[in-house]
Amino acid sequence: MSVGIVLISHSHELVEGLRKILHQIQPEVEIAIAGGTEENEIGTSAIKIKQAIEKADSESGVAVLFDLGSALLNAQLAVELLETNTKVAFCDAPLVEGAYTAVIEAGIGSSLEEVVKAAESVKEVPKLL
Amino acid sequence: MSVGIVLISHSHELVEGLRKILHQIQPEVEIAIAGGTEENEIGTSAIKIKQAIEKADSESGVAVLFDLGSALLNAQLAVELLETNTKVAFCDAPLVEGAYTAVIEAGIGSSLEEVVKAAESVKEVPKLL
Amino acid sequence: MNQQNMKDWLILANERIQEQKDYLSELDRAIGDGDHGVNMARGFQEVSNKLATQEFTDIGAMLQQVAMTLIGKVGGASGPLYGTAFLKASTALKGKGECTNIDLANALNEALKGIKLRGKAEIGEKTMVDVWEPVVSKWLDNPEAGMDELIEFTHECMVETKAMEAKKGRAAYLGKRSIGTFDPGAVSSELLFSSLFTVLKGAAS
Amino acid sequence: MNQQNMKDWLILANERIQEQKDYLSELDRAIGDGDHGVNMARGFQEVSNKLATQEFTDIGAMLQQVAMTLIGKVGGASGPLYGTAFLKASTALKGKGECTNIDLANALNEALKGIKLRGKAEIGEKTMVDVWEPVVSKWLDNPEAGMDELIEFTHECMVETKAMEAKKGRAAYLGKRSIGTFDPGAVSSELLFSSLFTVLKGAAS
Ligand SMILES: Nc1ncnc2c1ncn2[C@@H]1O[C@H](COP(=O)(O)OP(=O)(O)O)[C@@H](O)[C@H]1O
Ligand SMILES: Nc1ncnc2c1ncn2[C@@H]1O[C@H](COP(=O)(O)OP(=O)(O)O)[C@@H](O)[C@H]1O
Ligand SMILES: [Mg+2]
Ligand SMILES: [Mg+2]
Ligand SMILES: [Mg+2]
Ligand SMILES: [Mg+2]
Repeated sequence: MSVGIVLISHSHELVEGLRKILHQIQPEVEIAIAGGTEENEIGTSAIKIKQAIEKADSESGVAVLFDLGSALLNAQLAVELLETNTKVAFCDAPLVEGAYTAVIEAGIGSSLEEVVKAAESVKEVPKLL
Repeated sequence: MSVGIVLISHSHELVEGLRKILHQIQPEVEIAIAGGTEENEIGTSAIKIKQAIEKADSESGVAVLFDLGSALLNAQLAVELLETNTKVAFCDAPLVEGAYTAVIEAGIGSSLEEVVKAAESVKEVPKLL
Repeated sequence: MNQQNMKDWLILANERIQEQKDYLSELDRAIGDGDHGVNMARGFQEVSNKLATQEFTDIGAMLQQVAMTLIGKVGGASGPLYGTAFLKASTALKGKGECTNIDLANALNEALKGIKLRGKAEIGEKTMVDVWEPVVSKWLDNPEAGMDELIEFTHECMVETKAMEAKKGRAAYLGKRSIGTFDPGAVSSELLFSSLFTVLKGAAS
Repeated sequence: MNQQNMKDWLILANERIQEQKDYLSELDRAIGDGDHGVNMARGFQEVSNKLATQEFTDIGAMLQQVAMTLIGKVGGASGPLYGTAFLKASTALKGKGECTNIDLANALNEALKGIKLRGKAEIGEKTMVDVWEPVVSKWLDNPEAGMDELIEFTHECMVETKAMEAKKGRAAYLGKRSIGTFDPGAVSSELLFSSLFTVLKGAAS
């Protein structure tokens, strides 16, 4: 099974939209989202993130991408709250651009390490031609 | 007037959510979005982008952030279609993280060049602590 | 080529695109995001509708309407690329009620320049440029070339994209894995050019 | 401190947070995203509701419920930080029906370690740590310190964050421009500690 992807944002809509873009490119990769607080207000929720990780969980592990620093705090807490021993890796990568590359990489059956590396490498790719 | 910000994405929801996050941080900066095709399907539209640039237009100029390469093609076309001589600058920056920094920078009255530089500098900031 | 021929071209192109819609998307699914057929079908259907209902002062004006429609409707990278192409062609043919094949080849050469300026792609990067550039060059070099020969040549150019590695557009993310499929934009460009040559063949006979 | 004292503490803390909700958000508006008051008010109201309706076997279990509620409800960076703090404190007080001030100071020291581990902030970086670390240290060093003295000291620690430049959290994006405002999390931490010391003072008398 391919690596699962978890997308975390302070906005539910943001990751909902991002998931739709990614699903169009690669419908076979499991993408779970955790956007906004429990009430879908601006913020993040460790509980939602934990559920998203559980949802995206696969034997190959889960690559996590997030928008802003405070999401990371909740994401790290979420991992501590996990009851399973899922392999979880955080990507030091921009949320949208990193997720795009991560999903393509996961889609070809790469390992968690390769998916994270692919996501992180986008920082070096110029966006302007 | 502060620099305006235009956010372009293949998904309408994505930039709608992003705008809400940014508005919470800095309600005074003009943020215009152009997400999805004219039918709000996945894609981008030069017409929508043109309208967003016109909306965010200020004497201080407009900083444009986008998600993926094909959005850039439409954005550059949009600039060519503009009838005004708005100062428009594209940011070689991740959409979400760059927009966050751009909005803060615009909010303190920085110039277009400074806003673009701030947005582009986020690539060097590690996201993991 | 007069206004009617131009209309015939674009209407035929739309029919072929509608027929090949699923095929174009399937190709794009392999090396892109799977929407090229949907994008092109949406854009050219609207072009066809506009041509059926509107009158134009000249072929330049007609092509400008085509450009704006594609820009507004296509959605993907191919939208601003084909849009820019038709915009440049319309400028080249501005005010003309009809044009010679040489005028048209020149206008398409302007269109090609527009595509290259917009997308920064060069030949060999597995994009629509791999059809546009050789086909337009060949026609410019030899304006008397037979239409069947041009159709044949266009097809060969498209086929050559299969062995290429994508360097531009979404497919570039795949690196070497992009090798082995026709480029979707090269295929849709073939449909455009072969429709054009088919119509010109009919117009000449 | 028994279960009732602990409940009184958290209920008093919630009241103060509700009172200061707009002030906390205003501070956060200056150097963050303006939601700290809303975040804290939402989280602590829910804590207060849970405490009003639920029974707990011991103070550790009560604090665990507080932690999970804050984790679920706060939303901002302060959620996982305070959540982790109460989680660590709850572990330290697990199974205890009541505790001494020294037990509590030790539990809060564990909580502080949790905050620092979670947020990677050190003292002087303009965060809640600038209240937590000196206050807990002072109490641990001198468990017999008077409650009024501790309240006074807590306030001073909070005030010192005004001159600091933020190095962690959202305010860090502002660099030097973050100087000149109290840190919102330091203010909410003051509310928590001063509520605690107020309740302990009442419990002792
Ligand atoms: N930079 C570029 N220059 C030239 N052609 C390009 C470029 N980027 C993409 N294309 C063409 O566009 C086609 C894809 O179009 P489409 O699927 O409609 O857009 P998208 O990739 O945005 O989904 C590709 O097959 C290629 O021929
Ligand atoms: N890394 C960190 N370590 C310690 N405290 C932090 C950290 N990041 C933020 N804080 C605290 O959290 C407060 C902001 O909380 P809040 O506004 O609720 O979250 P957010 O910044 O996500 O909106 C800050 O004032 C600061 O005291
Ligand atoms: Mg496509
Ligand atoms: Mg597309
Ligand atoms: Mg805040
Ligand atoms: Mg917040």
